[in-house]
Amino acid sequence: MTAATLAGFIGSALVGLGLYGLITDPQPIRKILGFNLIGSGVFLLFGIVARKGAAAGFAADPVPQAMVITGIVVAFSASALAIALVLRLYEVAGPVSLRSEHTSNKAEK
Amino acid sequence: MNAAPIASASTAGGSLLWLAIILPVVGILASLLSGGRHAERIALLLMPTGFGIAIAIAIFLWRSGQPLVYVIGGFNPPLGIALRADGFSAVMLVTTALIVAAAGFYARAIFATPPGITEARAPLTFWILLQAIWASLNLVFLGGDLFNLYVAIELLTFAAVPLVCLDSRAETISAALRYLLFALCGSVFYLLGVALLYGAYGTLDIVLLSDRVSSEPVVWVAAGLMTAGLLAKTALFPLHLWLPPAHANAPAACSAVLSALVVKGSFFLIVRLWFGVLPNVPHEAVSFILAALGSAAILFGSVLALQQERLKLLIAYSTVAQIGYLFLMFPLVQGPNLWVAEAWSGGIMQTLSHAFAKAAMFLAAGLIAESLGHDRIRDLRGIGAVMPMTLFAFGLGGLSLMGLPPSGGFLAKWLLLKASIEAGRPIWGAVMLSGGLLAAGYLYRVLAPALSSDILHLKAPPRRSREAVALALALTAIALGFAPKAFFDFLQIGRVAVAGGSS
Amino acid sequence: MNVLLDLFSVIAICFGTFFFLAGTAGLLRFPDALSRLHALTKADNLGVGLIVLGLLPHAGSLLAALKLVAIWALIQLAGATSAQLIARAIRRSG
Amino acid sequence: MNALGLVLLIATPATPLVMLALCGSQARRDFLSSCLWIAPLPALGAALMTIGGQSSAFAAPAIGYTLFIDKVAGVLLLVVAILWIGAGLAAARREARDVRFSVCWMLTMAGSFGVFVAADLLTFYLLYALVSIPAFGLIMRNGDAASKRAAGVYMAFTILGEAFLLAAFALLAAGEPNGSLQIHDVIAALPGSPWRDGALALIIASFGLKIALVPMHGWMPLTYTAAPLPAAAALSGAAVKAGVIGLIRFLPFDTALPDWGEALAAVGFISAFYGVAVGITQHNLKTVLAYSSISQMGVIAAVMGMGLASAIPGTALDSAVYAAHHVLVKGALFLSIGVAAVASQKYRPLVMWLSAIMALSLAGLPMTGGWLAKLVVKAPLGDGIAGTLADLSAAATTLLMLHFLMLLARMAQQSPQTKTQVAIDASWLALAISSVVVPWLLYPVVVGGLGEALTASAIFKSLWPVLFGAALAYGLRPWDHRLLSVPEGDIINLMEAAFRASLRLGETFERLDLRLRQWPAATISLGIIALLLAAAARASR
Amino acid sequence: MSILQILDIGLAGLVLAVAAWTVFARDAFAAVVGFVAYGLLLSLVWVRLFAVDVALTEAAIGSGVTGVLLIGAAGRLRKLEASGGDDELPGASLRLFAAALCIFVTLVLAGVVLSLPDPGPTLAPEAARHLAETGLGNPITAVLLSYRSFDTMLEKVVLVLAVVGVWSLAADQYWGGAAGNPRGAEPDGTRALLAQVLPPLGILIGIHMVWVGADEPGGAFQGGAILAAMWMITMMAGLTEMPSIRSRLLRLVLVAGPAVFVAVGVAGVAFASGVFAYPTGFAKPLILFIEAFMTLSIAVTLPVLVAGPPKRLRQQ
Repeated sequence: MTAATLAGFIGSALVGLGLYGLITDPQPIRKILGFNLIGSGVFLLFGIVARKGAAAGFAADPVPQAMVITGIVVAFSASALAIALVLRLYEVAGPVSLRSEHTSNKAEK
Repeated sequence: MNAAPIASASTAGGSLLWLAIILPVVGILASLLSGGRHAERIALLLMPTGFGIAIAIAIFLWRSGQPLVYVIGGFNPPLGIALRADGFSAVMLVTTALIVAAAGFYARAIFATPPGITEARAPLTFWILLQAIWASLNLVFLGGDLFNLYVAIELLTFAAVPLVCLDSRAETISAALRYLLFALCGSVFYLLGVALLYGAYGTLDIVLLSDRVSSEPVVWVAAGLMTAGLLAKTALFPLHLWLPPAHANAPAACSAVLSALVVKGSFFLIVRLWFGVLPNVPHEAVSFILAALGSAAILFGSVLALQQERLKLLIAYSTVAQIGYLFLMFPLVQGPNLWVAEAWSGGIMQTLSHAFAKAAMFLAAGLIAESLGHDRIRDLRGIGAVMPMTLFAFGLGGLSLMGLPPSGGFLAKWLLLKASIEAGRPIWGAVMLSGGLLAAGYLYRVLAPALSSDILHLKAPPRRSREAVALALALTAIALGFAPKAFFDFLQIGRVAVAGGSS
Repeated sequence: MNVLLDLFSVIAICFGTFFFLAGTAGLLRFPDALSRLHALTKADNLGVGLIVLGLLPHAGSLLAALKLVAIWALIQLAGATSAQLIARAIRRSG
Repeated sequence: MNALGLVLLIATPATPLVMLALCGSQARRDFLSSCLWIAPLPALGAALMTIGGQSSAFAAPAIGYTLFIDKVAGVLLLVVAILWIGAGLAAARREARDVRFSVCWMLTMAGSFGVFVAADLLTFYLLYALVSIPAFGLIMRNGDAASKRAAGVYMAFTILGEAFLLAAFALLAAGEPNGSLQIHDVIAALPGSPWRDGALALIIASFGLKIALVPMHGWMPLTYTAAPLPAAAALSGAAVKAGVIGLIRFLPFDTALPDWGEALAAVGFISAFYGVAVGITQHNLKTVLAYSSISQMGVIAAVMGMGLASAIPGTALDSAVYAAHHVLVKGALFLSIGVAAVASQKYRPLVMWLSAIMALSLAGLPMTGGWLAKLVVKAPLGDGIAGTLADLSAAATTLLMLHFLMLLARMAQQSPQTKTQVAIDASWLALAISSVVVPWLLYPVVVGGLGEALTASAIFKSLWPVLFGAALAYGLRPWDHRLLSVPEGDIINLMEAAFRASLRLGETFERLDLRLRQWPAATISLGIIALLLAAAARASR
Repeated sequence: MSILQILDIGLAGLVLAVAAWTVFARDAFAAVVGFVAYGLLLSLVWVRLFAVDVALTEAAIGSGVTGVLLIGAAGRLRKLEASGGDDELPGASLRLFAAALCIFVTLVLAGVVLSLPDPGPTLAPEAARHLAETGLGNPITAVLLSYRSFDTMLEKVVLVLAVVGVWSLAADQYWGGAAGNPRGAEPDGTRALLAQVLPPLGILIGIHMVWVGADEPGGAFQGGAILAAMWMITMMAGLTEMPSIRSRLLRLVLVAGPAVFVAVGVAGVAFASGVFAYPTGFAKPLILFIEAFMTLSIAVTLPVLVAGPPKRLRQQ
């Protein structure tokens, strides 16, 4: 088993784990963690794709690696925005989870 | 499909493509840098310019009859990135430019920096994010590389989410958060698919991929993930959890852009995916699922629109329903059949007419809410007498949603209906018709009391120029109903024939 | 000469690893937070220091050697600061 | 085709719209009320030219909207235009003060003219929507609960009809191999089309809804009762004929389709008798007239059904002539209600006599316009069972019309001694007289000589249903008030109840939506959809 | 099985275990701490995939800066949540179903990933072929700043938008003010010492990383993240403060990266073969020029994002 194959398993498992957290965790910040887990799993898949593309004297295909770097920065920005939203929400409304939002439709009755 | 158009050479007019993207990007940077009132000025200044560019792209496209291509940095795909414009892109560019500009002019009243202050929060962010939506949509419509498009949809999300909660109420922030998290789920699914496609074929360029892909497991999984991710961002039923609160509670100008354009961005990519990247992969069953979900969306969204007590929520649920229509074109655009062009035109026409109609309706609803201080439907009796122009705009938009002539919505429905019959799949046509009935139902709930002769007092009458913006959008939706045949020929430019499915 | 340097490296790294192990054991087994902290900082300090020392002969260039030392110094700095901060937090929360 | 014909053809539907646009500004609102009766003039001109032998066609080059006018349309357009002028004059004084009313009036009028001259499917659909939907504003005019209810019911039926029609047109268009949308092309292709039956069913359903064939008739009594009199006149006389011209245009009379024809005839006759049966239980004059319309439209449907069953040549024109008679008479009768209500002692006999002539004209009293109309449709109906049923329906109509006249007389007697309003008087008088005269002028031009019809035996043959009906009315008199009292719109009440019950489904949907929009449910859906799509891509291989 | 493989498997187990911890930990704060550790372990995996650039980025941004952000947020939330939240777990059957779904997704993905061709299709030869044109030695930097520079420029715009988005969440009265310092506790000697000793070295390392990024692992992102960390440390120690969001300098630095990028890109129309193309022979200097500004922007953007919306009015 090569490191790449192993990384493929880790990546897939991370996606699964993150997805589970995203689905079941009621707190927004835990959902953000879940999203980041899935994200890193996806990046790992890019990583093994890069590794399998080793050629021309490079240990890994540089194009997917560059994409991962871009992706990490984007994921960070997303987390920052999400965190800012969560904190602001707590500030304005007190503790709120995404579950309790179903009342919002009829809030202005 | 053989001999895909040469992907790797910039065509005449190709420079316009990057210009269409860079221009609003420069606007964003300049707005943030100069701040304050300048942001508004920069945005309003760039809008006509951007519209001119969109029109120029359309003209070049019309003259050449071939997709426009621009290769960025001179590095041909697969290593580099290409931008491409076909008929669908071009009309979406023009539509985006128009609606963004309309929302901008409409929003001047709300998002003006108050006198005496050099800079205020909501105005600055609004004008920057409006340009950002515009930039990212242009990128979505022009991008020729799947990863580049990933960046585009992320940009779109980042621009759209804060617009939802500019008013800092708990419910809008909560809606924005839900929107962001779900949209992020969607993007990460999309990115997963991108990784798999790159791993299998070593390129992400749409045209190159379309030649290389074949129907094999990795493509199935990648396509499933990418489509599902984009569906989450399009809010197709049952993935619509974020849409009603976000669209209904955002400021009207933002709702208009979100409902009319932003959800269309990810829809556009689904179309790109199946008809641009995977035309050689048979997908009858996929189309069936998409259309079935679309049908469910029509039924669900419409019935729920009937249930709403607030005008903006009603319109938001109507968006849930109207998104469903977009997906009815999928099973009809299959194989080298005669009706394919019809269904394609119908699908695009639905996209365009819904964009204009829905933008008009949200803007009108915003005026109503501002003038009355609320948007409770049961308290709208007699609004027609005091705000006739606004209600007229709303009604015309509704006309198009119902699919009554003369309107773009009617033409779209007609084309799709005819195609569904010719394709021997009248079920999708029947769905469309019943959706029209339900739409009539929920619009009746608004229009009938609004037209009654009760006396209603306004807190403040709406500004005529803002009413005119809403009306102009509604009239555009109507004018689409008079589109000449040449327009439909234009939409076919660059359409790739889809394999299989010759019933 | 080379054999001697290699031997030196092996011994230094082994000791370094031992301190790490000891530190980890302390982290897991010590009864209260402050003593755990103590174990941890010792491990960082000595463990990393010895490993860096062991690696120095193999650095190849002066710049690389400097980098190794810099790494050790940085870890010292970070470890000391964080230990201080944690300890204070422990004291404050009682 | 000459230039004037062309201009008039375009002006027919365009004039009301253009005038409406011109009256857009506040300053010219006063002019709007005059437009109500000026706008039909080009239509009148176009109709006269056509009856005089001109037929014209027009195609808008870029956008594909096409118009044409032929004799069938000309006949109907002529009388419809006259009715709009008369009703417009009647409405101009009182109702037109409400701008919304005037706007809806003009729009409805434009559509009403347009459907007669539309040459292709899309144009027809557009104008058909125009004649149907803005009428909502006419029905709503009074603003009370009854008119709101009526308008709502009307809208529901109308939109349903629109949906049927769109489906029908899509089937028609799909059945035309060359992609033409011209009505005569698609109808020529219809008998051979694979979607023939579906198209026919939808055509009959949608236009049947418009002309209120049983059981899709419930909206009509409600609507005519709620609308102001001039509006009721225009709707019952003119707007309903959009359904008639629809059937005329879209049924393939050149091919014998016995099953479809007989089915349509059966529904038509059922409506003809059902309308009378419920009509005589009604005590509101407008409601009675509405039921009479249901009955009369049933007869027209029967005529067309018989024509379709055996491809009888000339059915289209015959039906048009029959319908043309109904246009003026029904319109004028509605206005009679208003006139009789305010007529002074001096005018009352005139009002009553004219009304009586018109009412019995509907029953086919010899020497009236209705008699001529019944003569015309003899050919399609034939002498068999259909002919007999037609005679019986004439008897039934007599019964209903006598019921109407009695109610009218009773009301005229009770009415206060106020002076007749001049406007309603003149317009009514003009309409009433033209309803008597116009058929006599039309008949020779459109159909031909009257020669054999004027024999004594022929006249007697047409007289007996009227006499029979009168006898029946006399016999039923003692039970006048003991007849079962049927609420207006009869089965509409059941439909409304069913509709309201179905609204409760909405709450179920709401609950389901709430559940689906929970975060875990939505994210699980996302995962499932991704897997499902992947599986579907595999299955499509 | 070689030692390396055993280590690999051990690492994999560790990564997954820590990942599972972040998902299943009871306490949100503990989960966040787990996530930071997870990020560091993940960068080891990246090293094992011979993707050192990514490993650096993951350690610096994916784990480091994101960690600061999340820990700060979790800490604040813990304080706020003392009153007790209304959060509850979904029902057991739903969780079971979700677990089954996630396992299935994992299996499908793993199956597909294993089926990917090995050696797979690659753009490495293409990238190598054009490397000389750019004058760079690090192919990843070449991809980021030359072949697919358009993506990178847009990603800079994403960062700018994130800043605008975060700022848009300010309370109206604080607009024009400044954000609180990250983990804004009262300054103390320890932190001050660290903040005085570390930054000179850190800045050196950051710049070094950008500079060598042209030819070796490193680059604007990694270097920028280190510079950002240095600034954050000084702020944590109370030595520097977040500037007012209306500060012209702050904004200039925020947009400098993308703006210079766009400017050089558009200049390519006049001086090179097209937009985002570099004139022959000038590629490397131009790339370094862009990277310099990008680094600066990143170094400022990351702390600004971590600090969140303005929360106080700052005395001018």
